[in-house]
Amino acid sequence: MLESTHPLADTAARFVWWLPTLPLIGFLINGALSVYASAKLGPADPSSDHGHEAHGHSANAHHQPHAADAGHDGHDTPIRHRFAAIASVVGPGVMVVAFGLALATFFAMRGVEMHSPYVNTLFSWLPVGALQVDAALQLDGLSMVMVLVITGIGMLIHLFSVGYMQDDPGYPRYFAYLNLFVFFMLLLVLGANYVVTFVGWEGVGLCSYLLIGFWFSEQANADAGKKAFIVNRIGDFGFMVAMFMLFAHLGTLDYTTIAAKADQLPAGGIVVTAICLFLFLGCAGKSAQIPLFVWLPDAMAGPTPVSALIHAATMVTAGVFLVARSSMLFSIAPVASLTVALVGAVTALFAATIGLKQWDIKKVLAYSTVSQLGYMFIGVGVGAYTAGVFHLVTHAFFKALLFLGSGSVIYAMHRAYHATHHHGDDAQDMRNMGGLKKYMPATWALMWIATLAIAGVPPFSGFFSKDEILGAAFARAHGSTLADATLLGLPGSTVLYIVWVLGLASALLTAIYMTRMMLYTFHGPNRTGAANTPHLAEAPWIMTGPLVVLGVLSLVGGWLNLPAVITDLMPIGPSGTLEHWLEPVVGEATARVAGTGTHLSASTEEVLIGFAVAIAIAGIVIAKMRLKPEVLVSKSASLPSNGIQRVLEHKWFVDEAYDATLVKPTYAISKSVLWTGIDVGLIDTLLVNGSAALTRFLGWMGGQLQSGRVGTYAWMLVLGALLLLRAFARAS
Amino acid sequence: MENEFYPLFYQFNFYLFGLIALVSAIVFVTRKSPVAAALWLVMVMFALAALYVMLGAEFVGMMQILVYAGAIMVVFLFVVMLLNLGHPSELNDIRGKWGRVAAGLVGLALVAELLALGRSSVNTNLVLPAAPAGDIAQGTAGIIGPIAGPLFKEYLLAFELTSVLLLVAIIGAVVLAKKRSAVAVDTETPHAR
Amino acid sequence: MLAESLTLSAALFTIGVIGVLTRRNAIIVFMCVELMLNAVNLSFVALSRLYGATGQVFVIFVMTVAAAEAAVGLAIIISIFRHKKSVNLQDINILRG
Amino acid sequence: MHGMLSSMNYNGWILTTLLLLPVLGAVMLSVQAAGSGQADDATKMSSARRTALLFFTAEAVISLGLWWSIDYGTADWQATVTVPWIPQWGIFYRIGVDGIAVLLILLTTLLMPLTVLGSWTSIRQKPHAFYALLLVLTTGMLGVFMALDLALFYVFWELMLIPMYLIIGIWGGQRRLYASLKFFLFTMLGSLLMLVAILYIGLKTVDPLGRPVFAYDWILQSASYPGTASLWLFGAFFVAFAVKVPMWPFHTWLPDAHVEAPTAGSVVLASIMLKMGTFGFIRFALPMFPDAVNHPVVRSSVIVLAVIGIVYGALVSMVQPDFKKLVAYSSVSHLGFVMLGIFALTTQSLQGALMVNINHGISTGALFLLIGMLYERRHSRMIADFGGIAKVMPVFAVLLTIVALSSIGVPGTNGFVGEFLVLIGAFTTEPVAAVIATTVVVFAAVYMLWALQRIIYNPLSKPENAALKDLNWREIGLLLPLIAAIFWLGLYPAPILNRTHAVATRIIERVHGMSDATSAGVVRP
Repeated sequence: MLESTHPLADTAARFVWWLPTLPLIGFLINGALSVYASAKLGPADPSSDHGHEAHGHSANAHHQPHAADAGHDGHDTPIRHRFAAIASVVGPGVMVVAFGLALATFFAMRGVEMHSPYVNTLFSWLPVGALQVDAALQLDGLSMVMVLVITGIGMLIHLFSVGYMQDDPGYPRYFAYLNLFVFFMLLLVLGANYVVTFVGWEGVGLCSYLLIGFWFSEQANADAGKKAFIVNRIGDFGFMVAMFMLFAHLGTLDYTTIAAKADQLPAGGIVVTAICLFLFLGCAGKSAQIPLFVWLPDAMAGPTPVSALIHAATMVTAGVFLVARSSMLFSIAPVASLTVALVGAVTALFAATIGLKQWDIKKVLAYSTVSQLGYMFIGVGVGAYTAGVFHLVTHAFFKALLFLGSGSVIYAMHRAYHATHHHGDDAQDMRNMGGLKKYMPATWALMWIATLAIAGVPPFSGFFSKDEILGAAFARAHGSTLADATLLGLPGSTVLYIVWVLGLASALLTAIYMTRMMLYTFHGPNRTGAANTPHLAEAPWIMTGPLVVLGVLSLVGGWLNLPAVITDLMPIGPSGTLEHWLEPVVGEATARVAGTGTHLSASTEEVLIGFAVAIAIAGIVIAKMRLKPEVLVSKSASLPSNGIQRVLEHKWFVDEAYDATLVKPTYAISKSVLWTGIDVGLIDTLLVNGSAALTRFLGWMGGQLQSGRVGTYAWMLVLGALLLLRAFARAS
Repeated sequence: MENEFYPLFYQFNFYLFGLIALVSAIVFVTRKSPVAAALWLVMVMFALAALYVMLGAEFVGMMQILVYAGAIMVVFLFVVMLLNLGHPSELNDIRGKWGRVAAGLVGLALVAELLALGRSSVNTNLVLPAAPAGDIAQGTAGIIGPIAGPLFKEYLLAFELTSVLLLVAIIGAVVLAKKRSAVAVDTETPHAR
Repeated sequence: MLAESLTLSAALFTIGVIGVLTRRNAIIVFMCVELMLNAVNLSFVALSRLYGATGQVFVIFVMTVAAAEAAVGLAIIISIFRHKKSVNLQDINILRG
Repeated sequence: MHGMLSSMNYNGWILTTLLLLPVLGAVMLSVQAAGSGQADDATKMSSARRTALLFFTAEAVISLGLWWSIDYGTADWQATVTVPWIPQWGIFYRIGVDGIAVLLILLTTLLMPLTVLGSWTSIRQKPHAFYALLLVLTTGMLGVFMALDLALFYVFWELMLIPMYLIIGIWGGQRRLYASLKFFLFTMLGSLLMLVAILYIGLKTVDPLGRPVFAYDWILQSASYPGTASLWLFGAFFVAFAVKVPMWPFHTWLPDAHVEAPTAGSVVLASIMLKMGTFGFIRFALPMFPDAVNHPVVRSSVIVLAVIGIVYGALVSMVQPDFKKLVAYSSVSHLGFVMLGIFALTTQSLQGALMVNINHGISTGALFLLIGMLYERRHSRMIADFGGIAKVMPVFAVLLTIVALSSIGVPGTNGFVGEFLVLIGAFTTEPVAAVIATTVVVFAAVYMLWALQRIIYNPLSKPENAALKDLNWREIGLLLPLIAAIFWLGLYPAPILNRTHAVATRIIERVHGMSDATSAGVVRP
């Protein structure tokens, strides 16, 4: 129905289902290539094949160490996969086409007035009585933004991967997973109801699992993948319960219907609050917020482009997307919204403190991601949905750039180590880097752009988005529905001020730890080792090319949504472009949260901006002054740290705490109480075997009568005869 | 027959042979030697045969002597000799004191029960027909007529079946008592080859 | 004479029973069984005075069966003796499964 | 298709043929076994498996027509056949199907050829007897799904027990005798109670001639039970079905039976025989005793047991060192979902329960087949004996991953559809139970992925594993239909859902209809 009447129905948008289909095709082709290439089918009768086990030993003795260390960022076996060429065309190729289609759809969308989302129903998926779930895709401003980010940045990262993964033995498998990831991610953002979104939601988690554990032969990688999936599933539990509640109370899971029916739920009531909190549990899992952030740093075990695509630019922001997508619910649940903002703010600060003391370059970026995601949640939590999505987009640009840049660095380090056979050294530890500026000038320059962007220095993209979020948090403290609510006994306005302060504090820390990373990596003397240094070099063009594109985007990304207060001062472009774009989707919700007294005066806003810029620059300066790359020594020569530094380096011991309080007890209880206690002990031994033993005992008693001796039988016969006689006598 | 001495004679003989049977049975059951026991049992059977005659069952009495005393007990004695068990058993053939006491108690109970049952279910006050033996003895069908009648009319099938039974018993006895063939010997000597 | 016959029958039967219970020599036990059969025969004969000649017919049958039983039973005893070199019932427990 | 089938009078003969064909096959195998006397083992094996495959394939092919020939819009019995069997006692050969039964019949007939292929090289001992028993077992299972006469139902119910007992006891693993006996006694305990209940019902419901009535429909319409009799009868049926499901705490036969059974036995046990319990609830316990089902204590007890089973099964799975046992305990968890779905009494949850039934049949069947393939190569099922075998068995690793993901309900696979429907339906009536059950999405991921990691990922550190050979074409071929089903049911389950909707609605309405009379219907549709 909708398709035929909607203005988008006759445009490129009607091919929207091709968007996820294209990467799916890529996945199928690459997956087939991968399986085909690696499969050596077994004999027709596998059980008759015992002879091979014997001489397997000797063959394996050589094979084994090789297989074990083929893992780490995978350049130890520089054998090109036989299907590398096809995979290089298919993998990124489908992304290019998808991005083209996304652009076409985008331009089509610009040409029409979007009053309602364009819903493309493919087929009826779960038709069960009152529950009718369609496999349907929904195109509106929000999903369009996400689609552009996913296909655009995804395309760049695919291209980067062609260089980065070129020598990996699992090359087509890598692209298969990556394509599959894009498929699920597009499903996530395009879904027209919570269930389709959930399919994508779990699907990206699955791909994340597969990609983190891409080099599965190393236990740590496989562990990290599994951890990511399981922690995500804790979040998914929340998502599912939220869906159940929605169905129980509204009878539908379609976004459009829920938006229309949301006012049936009492605003601020327990139901909608619970729904939103459960949804947020899902978001916290996917977007690595407290208390479920622990998987993301471990997820760095995957190939670096994966970290860039999944664990920085797209998947981890799905939680932010979901809150924005559910703005119709969050906007009537102020307590839940405040929770989102507060958790986001605390996570932002918490992760930033850990980021201060990490040595692994990717771990720094990982905690930085957690911290920035916290920012986005502040944005969507305070009802500034556009600001949250805006930061999502800019963060996608600069964080993808940072990760790919770090990938480029790691690639160079690996090459150098590989050339000199230094396999023991850690190619990701910043203590082994230093002074790389000389060898990799382009990467250095581009990464500085991203660093300034994330630190919030104008005119880089991060400045605008971060500022908008902090400004919104400050503004909502007065007159908004949030300010009138209470959270944990605190008035909403107080909570919002706390959020704002935490946001500023983490902005300061962000500037410090990012500058620290840049200083240790690119500046100061080189600590790679004299033998390795000559082999350090810039990566090939297929890798630096995407970096340049991302660099440009990080630089100008802020123009997507310039604040009016700046365009009023200097006319550098149109203001609030993204805001207008998202207006049909989140406008109503934003207005509902904002309530009456929202708009800050221009002067207040100018002061806030100045304050933010000052903090960013202060952070950079502090880092520059306090940190001395010159005194660093390489990892192997470093002493273990102590005090607060040690606590930070060990991430506040959160993993250890979870392990001791949740994981171990659950395992122990399952094993010794449930299994050996109840199952084997109580039910099997006592009840089942106990009743058998009782029967056996009775049988033994009966068996005693059957001695086999005629004499005994004669006795029994006579006694029986006596009894019978007695009975006869009585009868007669 | 008309002689009034006759019933008295019968009665006297009945008690005499009854006593002989009883005493012989007790002696039989207490003998250690199987041969002695068997001979005392023969004695019981003879006495019983006489009792049968006293009770007017002359044919059965004859059969008793022929079949039991004559055939069956001979077989017993034959087996005893065959297995060379003629000496008093060196083993604890008779159970110990408690076994005997228990058996005695059971026996008492059994007698009591049997007598009680007999008294309650058989009309012992019934006077027996005056001269039963004479009637039977002098009847048109002779002594065995009254037995032969039912045996070959109502119980013909059973009668025929007993012949089958005997045949089976003969074969069974032969098979069971036969010495095991070479196969059986082989199994007892594991390393025959 | 009927009552006396039945009493004697009961007494003989009980003696047979006691023999079966107290003796351990298989052949003697077997003979005790024969005694029990005879006791029963006596009852049959005595009661045939009361109820007609059928009782005596049954005695004939009992004798036949006794003969068959004696043949088979003794054959079994011989067979067991060959195996165990004993006719003591305490040594014979092959009836146990 | 429908027209062609009806011109063949397909519905008239199909069910009876499906029941008789396996028996014929079993007879044929017996004849073959007698004829093959002195032939060597390989010849025997190949002749037996070929005959078995022929019969199972024929069975599968002719059963396919049911997909089209049955009218799914109605909840009435179809393809019915009624022949007097022991009419004096009111026992008839009375069979027929509804939408639910058809799906389970198709699951059975389509899965059986795969189990033969799965046993292709692993059954070397007495192959004829093995396949003959498998065929007889098939008749028993199909009969349970078709029977519309309680006495007949009981006969088939027991018929299915003995072949499985023998299959485990003869072709099983180390502790096969213990396992088979445990299986037999557990099941027998329940089914004897059910027999008593069936006899009571049959004698209670008499026809105009005063004969007992065992006809299902008749009983459904006219039976009424005095006082608490309904509760007792339900209890008897409950024990029989709960053992079979198996519900906690009647489940401990399952891990032993699964672990010791040969691959085909495990597959049949998990994929089809466990469905008997839940099918029994849906077909008999629910419609026949609505009063008992609506009894608040009864219903909440069943739900509590179901939820305990769900969580407990998952947690115990987590700590199993034996992969087969892990899957067995995960079955306890999955079947707990089915029970929750049934007793939540909503259309969504009931249809979800049916989906979980079918999904579990596919996924767990495939898992057992995969374990069997691994076992055939390595002669071990202990997780700790493996590690890193994705390197040497990539195809196996891919398939195992897909099946494992389906088993833990990743969206896009069949597992998700079933669990989601059960939970979303159950939440409307039993929110607390549903939320507790939902936590299993986490535990399921823990046990399955952890096992997956320790088997196919991690370093290839055991030298014995380095020589493992990947799957062959037969093995891949037999798994592919299951993989296809996993995705088909995950992505487009509508055909299945539409086929069960009418029946599910009827059952729910029947139970609620009674509920409104007794309690003030708190349940929403």
